[in-house]
Amino acid sequence: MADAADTPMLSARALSCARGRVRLFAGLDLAVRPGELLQVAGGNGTGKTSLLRILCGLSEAEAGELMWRARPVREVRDDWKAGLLYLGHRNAVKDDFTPLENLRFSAAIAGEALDADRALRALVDIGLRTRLDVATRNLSQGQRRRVALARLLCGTRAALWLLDEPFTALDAAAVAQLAGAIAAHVRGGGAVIYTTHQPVDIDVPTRACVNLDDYAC
Amino acid sequence: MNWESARQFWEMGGYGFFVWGSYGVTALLVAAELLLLARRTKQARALATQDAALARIDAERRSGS
Amino acid sequence: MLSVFATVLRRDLLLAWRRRADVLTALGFFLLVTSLFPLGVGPEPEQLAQIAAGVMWVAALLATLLSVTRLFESDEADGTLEQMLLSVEPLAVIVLAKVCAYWLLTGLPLVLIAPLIALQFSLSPQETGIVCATLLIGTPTLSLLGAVGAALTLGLRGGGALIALLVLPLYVPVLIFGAGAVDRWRAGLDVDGNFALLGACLLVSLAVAPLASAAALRIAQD
Amino acid sequence: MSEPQSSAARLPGAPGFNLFHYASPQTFYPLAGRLLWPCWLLAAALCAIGLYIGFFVAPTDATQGDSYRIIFIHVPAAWMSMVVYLAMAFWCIVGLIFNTRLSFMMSSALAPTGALWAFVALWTGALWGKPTWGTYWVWDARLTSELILFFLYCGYMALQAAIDDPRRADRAGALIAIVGAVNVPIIYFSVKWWNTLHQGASVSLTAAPTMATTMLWGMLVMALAAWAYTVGAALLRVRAIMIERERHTDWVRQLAQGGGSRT
Repeated sequence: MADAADTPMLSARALSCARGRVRLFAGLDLAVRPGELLQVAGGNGTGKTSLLRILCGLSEAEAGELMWRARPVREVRDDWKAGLLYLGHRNAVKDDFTPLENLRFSAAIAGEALDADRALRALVDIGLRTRLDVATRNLSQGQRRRVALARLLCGTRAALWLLDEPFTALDAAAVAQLAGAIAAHVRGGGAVIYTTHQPVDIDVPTRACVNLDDYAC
Repeated sequence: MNWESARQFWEMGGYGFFVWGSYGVTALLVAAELLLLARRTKQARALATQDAALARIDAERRSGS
Repeated sequence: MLSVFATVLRRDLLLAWRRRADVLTALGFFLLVTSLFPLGVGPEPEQLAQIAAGVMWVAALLATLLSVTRLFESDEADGTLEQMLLSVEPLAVIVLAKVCAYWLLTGLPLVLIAPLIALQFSLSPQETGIVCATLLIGTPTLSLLGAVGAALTLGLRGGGALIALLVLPLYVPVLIFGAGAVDRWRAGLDVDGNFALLGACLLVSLAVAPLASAAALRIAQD
Repeated sequence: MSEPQSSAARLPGAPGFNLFHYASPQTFYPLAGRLLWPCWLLAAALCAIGLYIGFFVAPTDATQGDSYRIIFIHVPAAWMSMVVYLAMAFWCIVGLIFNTRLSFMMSSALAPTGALWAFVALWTGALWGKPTWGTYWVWDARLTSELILFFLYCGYMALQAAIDDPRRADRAGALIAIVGAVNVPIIYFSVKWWNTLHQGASVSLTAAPTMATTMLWGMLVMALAAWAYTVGAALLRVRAIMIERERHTDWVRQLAQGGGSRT
């Protein structure tokens, strides 16, 4: 068995994706290893979000092979699903719930145990100390984004994070905090694939970048 | 042969309205469907030829520039 | 498996509790439709008693269809539906929990209010009992089949009418067995057949509908 | 789960014959083109023979006079509406299992013609009912289930029309077609059961005239004519769907450059 460190956590071969009748990209090869940070770059509409949705299994690629730890994803579906955490443009929080309830329910739905104490600490760290029992409906866009991001801070078991423009609507402090969390996760042997429109400095040893413009159709 | 004259055939034993009502509407519907299909095929062809023209223009642009 | 079912059930009930007003729409609709019929058909008790079961069943059926879009729409809008699709837990179990919560909020209230309507239609106590029993077994099936329609038409324009067109043909057997029970009883025949068939419809849709809805959701979110 | 892109995807161990050869639109398009005219000619010939039998060979019925001749279009239409719906469900199942786009296109191509037959069955049933039972609409088990089948067709087409993304339209349509197909027998038997309960209120169609052999032949030939017509219409429509859907591919572009001839 190849050394565990360099077998890619998630790899894709000859991936192609079409939205409706338009083909976005084709022939895309991609791999991310434990302890690696991968940014997906490309202009608007080149398929960044579509790529992330394919990598996490929400949508199906038109063609190409997806492998989780060098095994086809069909065979290891549960490990693949358990191993990743996807955060899209929408925050996946319910407006009628308080931040704490949101955190607890989203962890439960993902099938993850959530330690109440860590959840509280995550919410305090992300700066929602005074909003714990306020319905998310009354929070600002930035605060709502923080509730979604709090999941990353409370010790999720997911090894691979797929973050679609995680820094939008965040102020400087939150951006720094999130960058730190990503760096810590990557240094701890996890992996992160993310997209961003604003340059963010994330302090990690190995990083890579895939530009979808090179694979556009 | 059941009918002596065309007129008798048309009356269909007094049930002409119902029999020809059924066959007539069916014939109309089938004709309508065929017309719609012909139109749709023509439109689809037009799309294809438009694409072909576009491809040719792209090819010229690429080879020209 | 069981814990995620309980969690999602509790979650949806809690959400509905936070928006108590929404729950009343299906109930209000049911009350309104059933009380309009006497105005249209005329107040003679015998006539009303004859059409009572049919009216109540059709009203229950429409009330279910009216609010079934609520089942997935709000979760799809805020992105929680995506997280459900990504969960390790089987999606069919999550969908089943959501449908159970939905039935508790729209189906069960109809059954509980049905005796009141039966009085309006001057049904005898036994007939009222039969109607309520058939509704009790029938409305879960309506909710389950409605969920398939809601999942198929997620995010489509004209969703409500489209769901009715897709799902009403599938409601026909349940409507016939359910509404037919009182008629058979009034004709002096036994009604065990109706309950057996309603039970069969319920079990089949319990087995098939969550899987179909889960597949439809994956198709919708693709 | 990648789709068998090229037409050369072979089933493991399949000898020379390749099941998937005609599964890709590119190779099926010319084949469908070649089949069109034979279908139309066959349909026209069979229809002519069927009508001849129906009107000139079949005797006038003792009880119903000549109004019964409507069965030569009513019964074939009812059969076809059922057969086409089952064919649609079949193509949808094949499409879901083998993930071949063409099977879904075939199912969408069949739907309008199936709906046409269901409507014709209802229309001719009503016109036949009037002289025979005095009313245009009889709540007979078969007519009622035909009506519901017509709604199932409308549901399928409405759902496909409401979805823009062809991939989702295919799979959502497939799901409702399969669920509908499973329900058709259940609906039929529940309506039949309901019909016998209210026997007093209506007369069922079982009182059809005794089946003289010529009548049976007439209906059979007309049914084959309807079948040939349906295949022709579906092939013509599927060719149009293929072009509409595969516009971005180069085989469609070459097709257009080749003057879009019959190939």
